[in-house]
Amino acid sequence: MQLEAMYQEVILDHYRNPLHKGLREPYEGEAHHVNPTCGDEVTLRVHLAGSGRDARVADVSYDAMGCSISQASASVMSDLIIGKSVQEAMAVGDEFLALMQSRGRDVQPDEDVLEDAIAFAGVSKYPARIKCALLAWMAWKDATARALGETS
Amino acid sequence: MQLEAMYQEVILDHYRNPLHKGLREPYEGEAHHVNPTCGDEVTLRVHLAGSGRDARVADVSYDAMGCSISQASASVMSDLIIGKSVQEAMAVGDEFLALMQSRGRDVQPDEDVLEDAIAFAGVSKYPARIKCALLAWMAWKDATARALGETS
Amino acid sequence: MDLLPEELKKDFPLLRRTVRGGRPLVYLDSGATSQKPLRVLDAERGFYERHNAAPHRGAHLLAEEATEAYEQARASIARFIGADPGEIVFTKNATEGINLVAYAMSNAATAGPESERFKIGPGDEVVVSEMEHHANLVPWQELCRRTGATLRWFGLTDEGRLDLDDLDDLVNERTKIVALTHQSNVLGTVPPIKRIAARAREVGALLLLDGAQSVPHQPVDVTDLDADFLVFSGHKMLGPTGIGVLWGRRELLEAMPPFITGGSMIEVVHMEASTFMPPPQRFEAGVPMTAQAVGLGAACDYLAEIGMDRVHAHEEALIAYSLERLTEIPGVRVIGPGTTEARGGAVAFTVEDIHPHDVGQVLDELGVEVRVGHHCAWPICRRFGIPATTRATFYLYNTLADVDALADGVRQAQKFFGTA
Amino acid sequence: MDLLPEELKKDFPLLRRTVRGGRPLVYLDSGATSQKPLRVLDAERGFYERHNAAPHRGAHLLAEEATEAYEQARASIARFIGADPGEIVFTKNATEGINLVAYAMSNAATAGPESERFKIGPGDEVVVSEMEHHANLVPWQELCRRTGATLRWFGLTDEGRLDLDDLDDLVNERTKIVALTHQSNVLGTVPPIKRIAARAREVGALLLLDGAQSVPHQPVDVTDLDADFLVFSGHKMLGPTGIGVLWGRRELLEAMPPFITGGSMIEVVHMEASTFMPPPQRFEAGVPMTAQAVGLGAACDYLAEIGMDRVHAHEEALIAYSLERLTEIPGVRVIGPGTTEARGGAVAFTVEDIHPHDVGQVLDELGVEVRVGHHCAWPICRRFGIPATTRATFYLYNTLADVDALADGVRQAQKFFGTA
Ligand SMILES: Cc1ncc(COP(=O)(O)O)c(C=O)c1O
Ligand SMILES: Cc1ncc(COP(=O)(O)O)c(C=O)c1O
Repeated sequence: MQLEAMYQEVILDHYRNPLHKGLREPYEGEAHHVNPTCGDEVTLRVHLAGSGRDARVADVSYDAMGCSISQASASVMSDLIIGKSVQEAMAVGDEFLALMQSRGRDVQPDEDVLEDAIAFAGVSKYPARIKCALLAWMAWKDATARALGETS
Repeated sequence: MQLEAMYQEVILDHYRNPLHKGLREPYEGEAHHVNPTCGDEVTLRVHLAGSGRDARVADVSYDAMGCSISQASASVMSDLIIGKSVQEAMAVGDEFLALMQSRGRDVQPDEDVLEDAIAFAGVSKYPARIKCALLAWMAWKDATARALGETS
Repeated sequence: MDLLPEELKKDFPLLRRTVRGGRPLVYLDSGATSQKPLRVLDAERGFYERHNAAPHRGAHLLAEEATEAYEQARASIARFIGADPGEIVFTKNATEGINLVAYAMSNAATAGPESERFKIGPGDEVVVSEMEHHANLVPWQELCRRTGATLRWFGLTDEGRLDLDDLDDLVNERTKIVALTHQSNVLGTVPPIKRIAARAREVGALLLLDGAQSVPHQPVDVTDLDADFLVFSGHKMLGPTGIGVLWGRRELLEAMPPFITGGSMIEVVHMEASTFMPPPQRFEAGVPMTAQAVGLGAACDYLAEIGMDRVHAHEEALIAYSLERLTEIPGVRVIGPGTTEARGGAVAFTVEDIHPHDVGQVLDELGVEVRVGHHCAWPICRRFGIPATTRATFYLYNTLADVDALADGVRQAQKFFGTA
Repeated sequence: MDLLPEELKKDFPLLRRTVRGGRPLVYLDSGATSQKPLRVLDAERGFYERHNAAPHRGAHLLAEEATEAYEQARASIARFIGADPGEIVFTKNATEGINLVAYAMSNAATAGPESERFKIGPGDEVVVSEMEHHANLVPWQELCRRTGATLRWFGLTDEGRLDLDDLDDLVNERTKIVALTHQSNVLGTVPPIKRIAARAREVGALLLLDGAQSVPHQPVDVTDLDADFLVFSGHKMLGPTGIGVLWGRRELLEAMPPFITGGSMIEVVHMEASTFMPPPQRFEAGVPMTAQAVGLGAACDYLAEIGMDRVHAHEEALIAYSLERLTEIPGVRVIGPGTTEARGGAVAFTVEDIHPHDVGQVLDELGVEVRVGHHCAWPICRRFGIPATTRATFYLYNTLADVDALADGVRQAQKFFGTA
C-alpha cells in the first residue's frame, strides 16, 4: 500500500497530538478558511511582535475541523513558524507550496527549511488532498496580511 | 434528379401565376404568420358568407413573401377552398396536413378532395420544407377562427 | 434477491480498468456521475460520424437528419418518463433546469399577463427542504434575493426524513413554488411527494421536483407524479455529460417567459424587440447539445429495455446488503433511513474518529471509489452535526461483491488509523 | 494560393459520406456547425472509456483524473486564445456566454458593492449593431426590458460594414456595455474593433465580443484584442456540441455576480444564504460538460498544430475564389463586402427571381449543403430589403472544387427555375 507514503508517522503524530491548537489572545490578525469541496474549516489567529515584514511571529493559534492531513498540517505549520520573522515564515510557506505543487515530481525539498513539513511530500501525489495540506497555510497568510494591515 | 418530384409543374405554375393574390376587402378575419426558421411571411384574410362552421368561404386574399412552395401552396389553397363551407374547407386542410406529415410514406391522399394540392406530395419527403407548404394553411385556419370569433 | 445479471458490467468499458497499482475498480460514486454503456458511446459517435449538423436550422439533408435524431431523442426521453415530447426541454444539466424555472419566475415581472402565475415578489414564499442539493437550494436563495420573496424550508427528522409537521404552515397561500428533491443524494430519502403535492394544489403553489437522483434509479411517470416540473441530468443515468432535462406541464411551459435567449427560440426579431417560439424551442436558445441528446436518448432506451423496476429492485438489494454490512461494523453510523423503505441508493455514513477524507483515502487505495465531503448538500451535515460523510452510491452495474469491498475497506481504514 | 493540403479532409469521418442518391458531400455550412476530426472524437470517447468521473467533486483516483483532464482542456483553450486558464469559463454554447454576462449585469442590482461596475438601470445604455446574430441581440433586448436600460445600435453601410459615423454619439458616458460581433455570420464582415474599443475605454463602457465566427477562423489573442469579454462555441471550431467559452478579464470576472447557481460554485452554504467561489468556478454550477471540454481542448490543439494563420489564409483563398465565381453569374448579388479585406468566410447571396429556399433545394439535391434563411440575424435581411439569403461558409476542410460545385449548382438552379 502507498498509504504509508502519505500518512507518515510524523503526520499521524501531529494529527493525534496537535501542537498550538486552540484560539488564544492576544492576536492582531484572524482568518477563517474553508475547503468548499469537503467543508473542512480552520480559524487561525496570528500574534506578531514588531511591525512590518520584519515582525516576529509570536504566536499562531487555531481551531480546526478536518481530516488528518489538514489537522496535522496546521500543527506542523504553527510549530515551524512560531518564533520566525514574518519574512522567514513566508519563505517557508513558499517552499511548502512548491512541494505541494510538485505532484510528486522531482522537486528537491529543502529539509532544513521544511523540517517536519517534509513529511507532506507524499500528499502532493494526491491532487484532491493538496488543498487539505494547504488550508492552514492559506489561513495563516491571510491572517498575517490582516495583522500587517495589508488587506481589509 | 428528385427535384421534379418536389417541384411539379402544377406547383411551378401556381408559383409563377398565383391565384387570388393581393389583400382584399371585405374580410372578417386576418392572420399574419411567419416561418421563424427562414423568415417567410404571409398575411391572409378570410371573408365568410353566413355564420358558424356552415358559413361559406366567400373569399381568401393574401400577401405573401417566400419560396415557391409557400407561394404555390397559398395559391392552390385559396383556389381550392373559396366557395366551400368552412367545415368542408377544414376537412381539406386536415387531409393536406396528413399528406404533409406522411413523410413520403404510404399514405393514399384523396385526389378528389385535394385536387391540385396533391402535387405537394413530393414536398412531404423534405421535413424542412413541410412548414413552407403549411404556412398559408395555418394562417387560413387562424384567420377563420378569428372571423368566427373563436379566438381573440 | 432480485439482482441483475453480472454480465451487464461488460457493457461499460470504463469498469474494466484497474486503479492504484492494478487493483480492479469498484465504482461506488454513480450518485456523482454514472459510467456509460457502449451503446451510448456508439450513439453519440455515430451521430458525429454520419449526421452531424445544427438541428432546426437548415434545409439540407444533414440538417434534416440531425433534426430527426435530436427530436427522436426527445421522444425517447419523453417516453421514458411518460411525458409528451413537447414538454421536454433540453438543458445542460439538472442545475440549469432549476435555474431556468427560477429565472423565468423573476423574468415574469416584465413579461405579459399570460405569465401572471409565475410572478413573485415581497410577501411571496418559496419552500425547499434542509436535504436539498445545492442545485435546488442556491437558485431559490438567489430568486428570493432578486425579488424580495422569502425562502422557507422543511426540517429533517433524526432518521433523515422530511419533517412534515409544519406542512400546512410552510405551504400556504403565499407559497409560489415548492421545490423538493425527489430522492436525496446523501440520505437516500424519498419524500412523500403525493402528500406535499396535494397541499401545494390546495394553495395554488407550483411544485418542482429535483429528480436528479430519482429518474436514474426508479420508474418515474410524470402523469402519476402530480408535479408541475421535474428536472434531471443525463450524466447520472448512463448518458453523456452536458445534457439535462426540464419537464414541465404543457400549459405551464406555454405561459412561462424564456430564460436564456438567442437563436432558434425566436419567432420574429426586430432591433427593438422580439417574440418567442412556443415550448420547448422557447427554452432552447443556441445550437443545442445535439450529440448529447442523442446519447441520452440511447441511455433511456437501454434502461427501458432492462426495465426500471428491475434496476430499482437491483439497487434495493444492494442498499439492504450495504446497510447490513456497514452497520455491523463498530463505530459506523449511517446518516439517513436505516431500512430500504422509501429510500434510494445513497448510503452515507461516518466512521468514529476517522475523518471521511481519510476513510476515502484508504478505500481509494483499495480501488473502492466513494465520495467524501458534504456532497453538495451542506445543510444536511449541519443538521446532523457532522463535518462530512463518506458516501457510497449504487447503480445497475454494481454487485454484492462491491458492497463487500466497501465494508472490508472501512474495516481496513479502522485498522490503519488504529481506531479498531 | 495558400491552401492547406487536401488530405486534411481525411481526418473528418463525416466528410466521407454521400448524400441524396450517392453524391459526394460538399459541406458548406460550417458557419452553423463544423465537422469533427477523429482526434476530437477519440479524445471524447477516450475520456468516457478511461477517466469519466465528476471533476472537482471527489477525492478518488477517477475524480482526480477527470479533474486533470478537464483543467488541461481549459489550459489548451486558454493557450489557443492567449488567455490565462483562470479567465476561461465553460458554458454550453456562445449563447449561454452572452446571457451569462447579461444576467450577471441585472443580478448586480442585488449584489455587493464590488459589482458596482455591472449595475445597469434606466438611463443606462447598451450598444449592439444591426449585424448581430440573435444570440448577441435578444439577450440585450431582454436585459434592457428587465432593467429599464435603453438599447441602441450601429447601422450598416450598403457594403455591409459597420457605420461608425455615430460612434461618439452611440457610445457615450451612459453606455454600460458594447456587445459586438467579431465577425458577422452572414456578411463575413470583421468590424474595426480597436477603434470601437478605444471609444469604449474612453467612456468607461465594457466591451463584449461575439467571437462565435472569429475564434474558429482567425488567430485571436485576447491580450491584443482590447476587449473585456469574448464568447465562442466549441461546435463551430471542430469541437463537440454542448460546450462554449466565455473569456473575461480576470478583475472583471472577480467582480461579477454569478448567473447559474448550484453545486461546486459555492464557498459556504447555509439555508439562509450562500457565498461563492472565485472565477471560473463561480460561473460553472453543476456537473460540467466534462467530456465536451476535453473534446474542445483536443480541437484547439489540432487547430494550433495546423496554425490559425494557415487556416485563415486557406479560407481567404476560398472566399476570394467564391466571390469571383459567384459574382460572375448573372443575377447573383453578394450581400456583404465584395473583397476579402476585413472579411471572413461567410458568403451570403441572393439569386434574382429564385427564393433562397429554392436555391438551397437544388444545391442540396446536388450534394452541396448550404444554409438558407435569415441565419439568425434577421435585422440584416431587413436592412438590405431581402427576405432571406443563401449562405456558404467555409472551413479548413473545404477545397476550390467545393466552390466550383457551389457556383455550378447556382447555375443549375437558374436553369431549373428558368431564370437564366
Ligand atoms: C456570430 C454568431 N454569434 C453567436 C452564435 C451562437 O452560437 P451558439 O448557437 O453555438 O450559441 C452564432 C452561431 O450560431 C454566430 O454565428
Ligand atoms: C439531488 C441532486 N440534485 C441536483 C444535482 C445537480 O445535478 P447536475 O450537477 O448534473 O446539474 C445533483 C447531482 O449533482 C443531485 O444529486
